[in-house]
Amino acid sequence: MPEIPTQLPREITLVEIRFNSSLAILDMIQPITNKVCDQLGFDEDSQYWIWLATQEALNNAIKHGNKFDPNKKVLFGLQVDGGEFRIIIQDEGEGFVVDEVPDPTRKENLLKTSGRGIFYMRSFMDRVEYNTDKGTKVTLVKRHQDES
Amino acid sequence: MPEIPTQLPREITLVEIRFNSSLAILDMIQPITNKVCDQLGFDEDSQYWIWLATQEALNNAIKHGNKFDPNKKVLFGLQVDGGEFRIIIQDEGEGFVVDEVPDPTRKENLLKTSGRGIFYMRSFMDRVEYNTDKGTKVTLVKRHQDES
Amino acid sequence: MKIFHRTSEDVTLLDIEGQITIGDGDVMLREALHALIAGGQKKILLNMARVTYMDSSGVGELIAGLQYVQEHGGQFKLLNISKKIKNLLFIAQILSIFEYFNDESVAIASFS
Amino acid sequence: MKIFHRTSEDVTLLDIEGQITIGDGDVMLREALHALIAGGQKKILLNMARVTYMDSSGVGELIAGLQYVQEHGGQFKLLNISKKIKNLLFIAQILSIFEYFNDESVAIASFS
Ligand SMILES: Nc1ncnc2c1ncn2[C@@H]1O[C@H](COP(=O)(O)OP(=O)(O)O)[C@@H](O)[C@H]1O
Ligand SMILES: Nc1ncnc2c1ncn2[C@@H]1O[C@H](COP(=O)(O)OP(=O)(O)O)[C@@H](O)[C@H]1O
Repeated sequence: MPEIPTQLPREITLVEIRFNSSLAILDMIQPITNKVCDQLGFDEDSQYWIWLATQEALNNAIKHGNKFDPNKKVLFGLQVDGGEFRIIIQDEGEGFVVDEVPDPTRKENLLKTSGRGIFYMRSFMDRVEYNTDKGTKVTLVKRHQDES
Repeated sequence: MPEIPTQLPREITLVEIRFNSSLAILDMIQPITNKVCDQLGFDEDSQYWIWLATQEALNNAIKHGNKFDPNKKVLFGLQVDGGEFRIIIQDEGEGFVVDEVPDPTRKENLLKTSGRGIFYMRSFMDRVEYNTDKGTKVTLVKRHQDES
Repeated sequence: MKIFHRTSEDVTLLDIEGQITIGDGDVMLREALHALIAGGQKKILLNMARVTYMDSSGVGELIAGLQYVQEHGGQFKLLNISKKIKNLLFIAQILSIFEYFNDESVAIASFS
Repeated sequence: MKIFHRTSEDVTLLDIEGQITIGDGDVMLREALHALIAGGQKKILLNMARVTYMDSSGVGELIAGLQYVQEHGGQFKLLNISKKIKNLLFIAQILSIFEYFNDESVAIASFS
């Protein structure tokens, strides 16, 4: 039997889910995310925006990262560490250059019908970190009251 | 960034969840299990009994295995392989000798108020495998129609 | 789980609503039975019409309840157990230790 | 998502119910608008009172819908957008490209 691996740091990871690329999983991840948000004392509005950011990141992982390939996995993790609530979404895609993503609020982009996902993540979270060394790993960070 | 590990064989694992020992997680795992059961064509009754077996195994992992220690994790996995639906529940406890668990249907045990969890798992699943080399790993197996 | 109390003649009816599982309902049921016995109620009918789910802990609580009430000279019977709960008790070979009814008035009349 | 059609004078009202997200509602909304334009309807009012949730794909569909209707010489307006949806459009700096109303009769009267 293999050791339980420490893919995500186990002390601070509340729940870790690995699933096949499918949008259907979003319905299952939402109640888990909301429950943890609840426990951390986020009010309903905050929960709404945190889930919106999370959903955008999950969509990108499934669509742009794994390109809907059902054999590719998405790793989803919820961490609580030093007053920070962190949501981790990692895909097995080819990565991309975040700095090259056009700013959707520039005049020439305002009427584009896509390209606002990362912008919304940044708007609603305190911090958004991208690591594209291997696949794409997004870390959505929100500070919370409960300093546990 | 670490490699995505292959704790459970990735080709056949639909979803893998690692969570802190807490009964609260059951509410979140139930819809996921039911959804997969649905997709595999199990009817409502089968789903009910599969969840009952799953819940008994999760309870044992959290209670007897990890002894409610919130720092210990439970690994939960759903696999589909060769016409078999497999539910894996692994804890970080000290393990136990399955063969020494008393048979609850023996006369002297009939009025005991506990000791029926494993019995129910065996009653409702086609096969129940225990591996206690490291923690306890239960594999609940049910054959399904959909040979995907 | 929720428990609602009713009385009919000298029988106490407990209407159970929700699930009886580990951590949800098991302790509540036990406490309710202990309180009734402490209060001198000896005829107890558990209405399980609205029990949506029960696991092995719930089964254990039913057995514990039966034994506790009997040890204190009371009677403990079940009303409206679903097919699934009946099945749970049956395969564990303990259905026969319970008296169970599908008709409330028949159940109440059965208490001596 | 569900879309219900109504007409009031020469305005077509689309009552949207549910969420407008990637894979749920985005394509449906597009198809509904294309069908209306194909059928010669040029005054379209989207009632979003019962939209529970919308993400960036939904925002994209609103923009696409507006452009599509305008390109075909029609008018596309919004009714009853929630505070949260208004916020989504506002921070993306595109709230101002939409005409939006909180009163149905005022909205309908606004179509020329
Ligand atoms: N996980 C990812 N893997 C690969 N490319 C990505 C990923 N996430 C985002 N991108 C790239 O960044 C672009 C902008 O993403 P986003 O702001 O979410 O808008 P949209 O998804 O509507 O295009 C995407 O079009 C895609 O090219
Ligand atoms: N995951 C586990 N880790 C350690 N011991 C276990 C585990 N699962 C079951 N056991 C042991 O097996 C016994 C029987 O379990 P079970 O049949 O589920 O009934 P119950 O949980 O009511 O005792 C338990 O009391 C416990 O001693």
